[in-house]
Amino acid sequence: MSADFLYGIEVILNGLMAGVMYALVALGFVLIFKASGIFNFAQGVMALFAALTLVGIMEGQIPFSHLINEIFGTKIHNFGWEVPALLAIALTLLVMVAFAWAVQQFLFKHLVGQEPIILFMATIGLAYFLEGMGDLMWGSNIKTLDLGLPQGGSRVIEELSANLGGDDFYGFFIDKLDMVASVVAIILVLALIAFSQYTKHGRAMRAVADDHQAALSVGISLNFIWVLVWSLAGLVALVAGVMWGAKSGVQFSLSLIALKALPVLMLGGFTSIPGAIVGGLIIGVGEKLFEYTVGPMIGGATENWFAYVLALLFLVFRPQGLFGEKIIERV
Amino acid sequence: MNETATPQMQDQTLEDYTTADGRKIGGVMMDLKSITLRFGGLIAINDISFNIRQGEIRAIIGPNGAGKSSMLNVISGFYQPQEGEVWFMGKKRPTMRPYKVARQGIARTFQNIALFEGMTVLDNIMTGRLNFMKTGWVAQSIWLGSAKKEETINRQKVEEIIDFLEIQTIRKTPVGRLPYGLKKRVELARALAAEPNLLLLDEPMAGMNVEEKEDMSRFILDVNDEFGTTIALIEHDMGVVMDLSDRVVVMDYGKKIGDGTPDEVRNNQEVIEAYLGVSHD
Amino acid sequence: MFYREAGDFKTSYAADNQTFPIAFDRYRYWVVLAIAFLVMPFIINDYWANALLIPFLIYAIAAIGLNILTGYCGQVSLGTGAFMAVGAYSCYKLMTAFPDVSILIHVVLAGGITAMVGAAFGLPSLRIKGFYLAVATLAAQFFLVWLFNKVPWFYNNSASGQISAPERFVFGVPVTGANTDAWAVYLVCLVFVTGSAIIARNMTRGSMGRKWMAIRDMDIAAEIIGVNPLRAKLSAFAVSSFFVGISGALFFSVYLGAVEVGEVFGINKSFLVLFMVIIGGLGSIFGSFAGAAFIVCLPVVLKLIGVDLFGWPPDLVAHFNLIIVGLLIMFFLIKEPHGLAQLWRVAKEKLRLWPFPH
Amino acid sequence: MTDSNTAVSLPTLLARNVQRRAKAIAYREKEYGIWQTWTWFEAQQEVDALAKGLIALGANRGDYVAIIGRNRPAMYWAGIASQKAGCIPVPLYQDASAEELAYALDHCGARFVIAGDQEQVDKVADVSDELSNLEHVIYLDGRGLRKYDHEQMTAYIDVQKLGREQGDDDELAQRTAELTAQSTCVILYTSGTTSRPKGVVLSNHNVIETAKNSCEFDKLTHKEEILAYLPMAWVGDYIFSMGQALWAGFCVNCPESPDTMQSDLREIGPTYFFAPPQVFESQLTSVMIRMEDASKFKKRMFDHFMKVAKRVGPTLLDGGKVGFKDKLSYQLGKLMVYEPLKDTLGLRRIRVGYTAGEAIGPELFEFYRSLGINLKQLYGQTEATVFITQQKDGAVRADTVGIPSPGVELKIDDNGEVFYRSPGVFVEYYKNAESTASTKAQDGWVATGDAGFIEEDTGQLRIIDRVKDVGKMADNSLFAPKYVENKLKFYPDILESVVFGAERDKCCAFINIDLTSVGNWAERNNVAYASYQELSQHPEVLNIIGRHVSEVNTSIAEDEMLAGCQIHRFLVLHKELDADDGEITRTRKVRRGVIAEKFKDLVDALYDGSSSIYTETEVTYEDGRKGKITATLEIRDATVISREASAA
Repeated sequence: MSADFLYGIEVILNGLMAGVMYALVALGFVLIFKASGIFNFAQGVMALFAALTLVGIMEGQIPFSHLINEIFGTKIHNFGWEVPALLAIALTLLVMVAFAWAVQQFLFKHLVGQEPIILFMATIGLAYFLEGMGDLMWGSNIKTLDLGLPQGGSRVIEELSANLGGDDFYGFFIDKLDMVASVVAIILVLALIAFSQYTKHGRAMRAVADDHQAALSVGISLNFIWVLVWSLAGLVALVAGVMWGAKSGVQFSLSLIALKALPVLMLGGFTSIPGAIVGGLIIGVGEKLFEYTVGPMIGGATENWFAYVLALLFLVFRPQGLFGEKIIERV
Repeated sequence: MNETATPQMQDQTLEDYTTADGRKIGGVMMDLKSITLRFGGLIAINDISFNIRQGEIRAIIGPNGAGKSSMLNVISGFYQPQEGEVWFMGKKRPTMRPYKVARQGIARTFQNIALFEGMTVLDNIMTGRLNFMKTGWVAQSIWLGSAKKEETINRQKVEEIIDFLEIQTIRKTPVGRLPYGLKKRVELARALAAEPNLLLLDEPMAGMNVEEKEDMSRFILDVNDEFGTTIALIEHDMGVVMDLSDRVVVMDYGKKIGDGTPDEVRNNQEVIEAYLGVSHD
Repeated sequence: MFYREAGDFKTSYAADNQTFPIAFDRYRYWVVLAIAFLVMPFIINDYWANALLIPFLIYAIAAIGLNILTGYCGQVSLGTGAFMAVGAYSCYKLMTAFPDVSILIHVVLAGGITAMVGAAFGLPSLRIKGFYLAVATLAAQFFLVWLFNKVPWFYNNSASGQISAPERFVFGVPVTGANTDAWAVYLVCLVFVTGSAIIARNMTRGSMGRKWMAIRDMDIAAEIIGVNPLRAKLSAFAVSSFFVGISGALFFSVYLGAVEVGEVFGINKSFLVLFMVIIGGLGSIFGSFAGAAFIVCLPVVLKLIGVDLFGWPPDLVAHFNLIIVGLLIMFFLIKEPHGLAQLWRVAKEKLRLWPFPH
Repeated sequence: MTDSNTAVSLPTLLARNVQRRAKAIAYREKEYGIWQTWTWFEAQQEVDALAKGLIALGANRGDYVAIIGRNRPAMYWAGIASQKAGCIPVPLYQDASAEELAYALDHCGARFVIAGDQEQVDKVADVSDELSNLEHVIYLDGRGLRKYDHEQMTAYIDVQKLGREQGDDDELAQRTAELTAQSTCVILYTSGTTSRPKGVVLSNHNVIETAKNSCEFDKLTHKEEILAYLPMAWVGDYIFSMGQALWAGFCVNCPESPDTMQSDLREIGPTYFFAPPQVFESQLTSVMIRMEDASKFKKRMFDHFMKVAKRVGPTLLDGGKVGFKDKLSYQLGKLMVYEPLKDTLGLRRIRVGYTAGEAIGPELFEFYRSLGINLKQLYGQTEATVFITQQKDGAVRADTVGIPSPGVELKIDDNGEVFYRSPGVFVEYYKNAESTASTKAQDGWVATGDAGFIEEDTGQLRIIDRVKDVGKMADNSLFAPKYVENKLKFYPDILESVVFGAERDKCCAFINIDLTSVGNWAERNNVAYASYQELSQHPEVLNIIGRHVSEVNTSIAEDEMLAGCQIHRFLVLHKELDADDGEITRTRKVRRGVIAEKFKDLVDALYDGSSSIYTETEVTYEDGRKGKITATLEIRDATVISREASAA
């Protein structure tokens, strides 16, 4: 096999891994959108916020320490302890549940029945708020997140695959972290599917997604379900935040992964979990391949826009997305 | 079917006549031939043919889900039937988008009021005049000469309709604030503003009280009488339909089960069964 | 309370249809214009011009542009930043290619070029609706910014990858470059903002505006009454982008002077203008001004309070800025989805009915 | 310079106005959303076209032309055009029933009817078989008339077209020139509280002299704006919108429809305004109701400034002096309340405002005056071409009706009845020499039928009541029912009241609640009711009315002369008094006799001490059908201030 071809395979593999991450973020969107019709633009910032909180808790940072220092003239920064990773994750999850409740209580409860576009813009506001809040609580400097996950390229795969090609080929370079992330993401997806299929609340969640009125009439509390899906979205955000944060540090750019998830959704359809996964993979592979093949000719960095243009072109021909149903318009 | 064939329709032989109350009914204006409309596996309209004559009030009735609204949607070009032909003004109508159908002189109202909620009554009715407003964007952007003049001319027309439908007091009210009955009237005004040859009314009296229904019936008759507009309407209230219309088409489960004058339809066995709920075997 | 309308009756449709049908509003409008043109240039100073007035005027044009698309035609766009960039780069290319032509003409032409680009990116709007479209406009945002970064022709192969405005004059007074006076820049922006507002008002009051609003309120019904949806939407994209392009051109040429595209015209700029439109009020020209004023003033006020009064570090204040903007957006969407313009309308209505409550 | 000596007829006045101010606005009408305007020149073109059309249709000198419809410029032109064509215009009440119309049309023998719309045409068509003289109907609004038999019907514009195309200019000029000051200008049918309507014949001299005098009295110029909304058949509207408008040359504005009168009033903002007390009353009621929903702050502010206004407003308006602090308060109130309030009501620009027709409640009168509106009273009659007395600026009081108008002589006879003689005194009652003779003496003195006296120090006339209505009670004390009724009607909750007590030992009253006001109260207090009748008998409503009656008693008791008129017992009627049932006139005057007759059982119950009464009443519905309603009415006692107590 030629080296070019094999490098191409490597690109595809890496694309698949990236795609899994996209799918993970997109999943958070789908969960909320299905249950409440809200297109949650803040999903990315939620991931950032979750990662910041996790790091803060682990390092024993005092929240709002900057602000407190400025107001009271103190110089406090740390509690002086460190929290073990698992406990910190549990605490962060609690924070995300509390956040989910607050969002429902103070924001969307007052926006029931509004147009989708209004809800969408509200989440943009939410994103700004959360971004400012995260910075205010934990400071805006770049933080490293060390959960002890394996890092660096996988030797095993590199050596095993080196024999596939000729002298020019040194084996596939695949980041161990990406592999872990993919596994975690796949587990999470399976868990979510299991949750929605086999638990009482999961079924209630699906009922709400199908028909609000009917769900109400059989005694499901919409409020509870919405807090639940926002909490789940918080969980997904936390996982995404941890993975991306571990890879490239916890910083503002993390919130931009949300923007990456958008074309995934357009491709996969806003309401379909399989759609989110397939869409994520297509985008992941597509943008890596495009960058590998066409990128060098037009100056590179095409990942910035490729996903969008692909989604845009796709939508023009199939407005309902890959898995969406054909819309019959009525008057 | 042969598109180039001369419009030799059986109905062309129908003679013009004058109704008891002095309205002139002319030849066929719209001819629907073997229309079939499907949504996936569902057949909404099954091989239906009927025509609408110049100047008449034509009613389409039938139980819920009979396909009446779909029929109106076919006429207004919103749905494209899979089979059949639509002939309008003696010409076969090719597949065209709804806005082009509108420009041919077909206006309509909607079962669930489709007004522009963010605009005033006046602006809503003015939208009915859009096809008469041709000023280019340059003239509009500086609002001189033709744009201003055009606005005034069309406003005059709209004001006549406002006067006709007696909605002067709500002229500048945002439609969102209006009660249901008035919204229906504003919607009729918007359709009238387009000066249509054929006016389609989808349940113009649904949800109205007796007084509002009387008003609306009077307006429909007045429109037909004063402007000579041909009207096709869907309505559930049998009394109203029988009073208003010259001819009635009865639909049930996507099929035509009756067609004729109100008296003929009233005595049609199949129609009686459909309305009395006798099972379809 | 201040309105006196008895005897203020209309005898023609032109009078009935004018922008300010109430005499009191009309006088106020002329007073504001007179102050803006005849008083402000004499009392303006560099700090206020650069911190408040000029960004306010330029953002107001952008907000008017986005308001036409989103507020009047109902098509949400997240690509405003990129369209501003198109305006800025067009202006730069024109300025360097035709140094003898007036900068004012270049700005208008830059708007025209942006209009064409905007219309091209508006094409998908026929098939894509709602926030699908909003997301699709992100394609424009990212693609265009990438394009201006990667293709050297756009920045005349300059080493820094930036574009910087050469010195240009209007009636012999420098308005771009290093030696500008605040009042001159201010007047240039004021002329454009006034013109934009008048043109926008004219377009939205006539058949074009009604088509847009019909599409916004109920696109299916609009098509059935005879509105060609593609033409209506594309015209909205074009007109909207025209104003956004002018705003971008001014932002670059007379305000900043030098621009790095990713930094100045990134996605955050798109959001900023969107916020102005939401807070100011969708579907209102006045709202565009109010929203621009609000968003421009907020950080300045916060800085005054936070940095100058409390002595906090600027980054802390910046965090508060984010939080407050976010909260305000949510607050407005909950309490008054039609923004400051609606508050203004309600207040005016109250004053007109005074002392009655309704 | 043309004056009343050469201006012999309304058409000559029109010609004069065209000559003086051809391009000034003469008429406006709100139609199609804007105020359509006509200059004097254009108005004359319209009038001439119609006049020529009438002649072409066969109108002869001396023919009667009935005009029925709401106030529209074209209808006013119809009046002038009829005169130009040598005919006599007869405006009739548009809300008259077909029978009432038939009587008037038959009585004057109209050959032509100019009708406003389908409704009027239908009424005329209904009775046309009985009218041998009627030949042609001309209609203004053709809506719904397309299918009518047009053999004897023509559209107004078609008549004008006929006139423009085939009209004989010379003939028209000839006929117009034949008009003299003594020729008949108009015949106006009085509404007739007691008997059949009488046709009052007014000459050109009557109308023009009166218009001239009254314009000079109030310095009315061509710059005034008036809103023509009162019935065209009423003499007041004829004088204001025809006589004075043509004399002074000011603009007549016609509302879009009766429903939009209030908003049209606001748009026009007239400078010269007339309204009967009922209009002011219902406006005040709506002000009070609207203020009920205001925020606490606003309501307190409103109440505060209204108090200030009540204290100093009238004084300021009459040019009196008040303290600096009060002056300041009033100025502040002007900014905060009075001016905006007047503006919203459309009364801000009023320079001269009049009320007449009936005595106005003093509180009601003062309310408007205290806002700074120059509202005055006048006293008049159809037979006098309106003006008998009127109030001069700065000498305005609620309880008088002013000094004799220019050219009017007054005298009071032994019974207290007021007589007058003036240039406006009518020519005769048409085809009714008997009534003419009993009303108008040979020497020109006319009996008003009202009792009153002239105050010695001010020279102002004070009207007590109709001569036949001012009675004596059993103990010979004065009984002035209208005085008491007006006091009651000042309460927004009370729409109408009828007081009984002539030749009896005490007074009792019927009350009509005001559905708008009481309904609003019910809504605010969550009181459910299914009908007018149920609401009217609600115990809480009766309590409220009872309190009002007691307050009125307290106020009456202050005047020793009238203390006997206090209301001892009252009931709230289960139906609104209605002109269709003949209980009130079309101008909303109570027909006391009819009511006493019709509700005899109720009156008896008031006096026999029973606490409730079951009754059946015949009513006429809007469509003319008749029906019966039954009810059990509660009779309440009211608190009465005893004479000893008030004397003490």
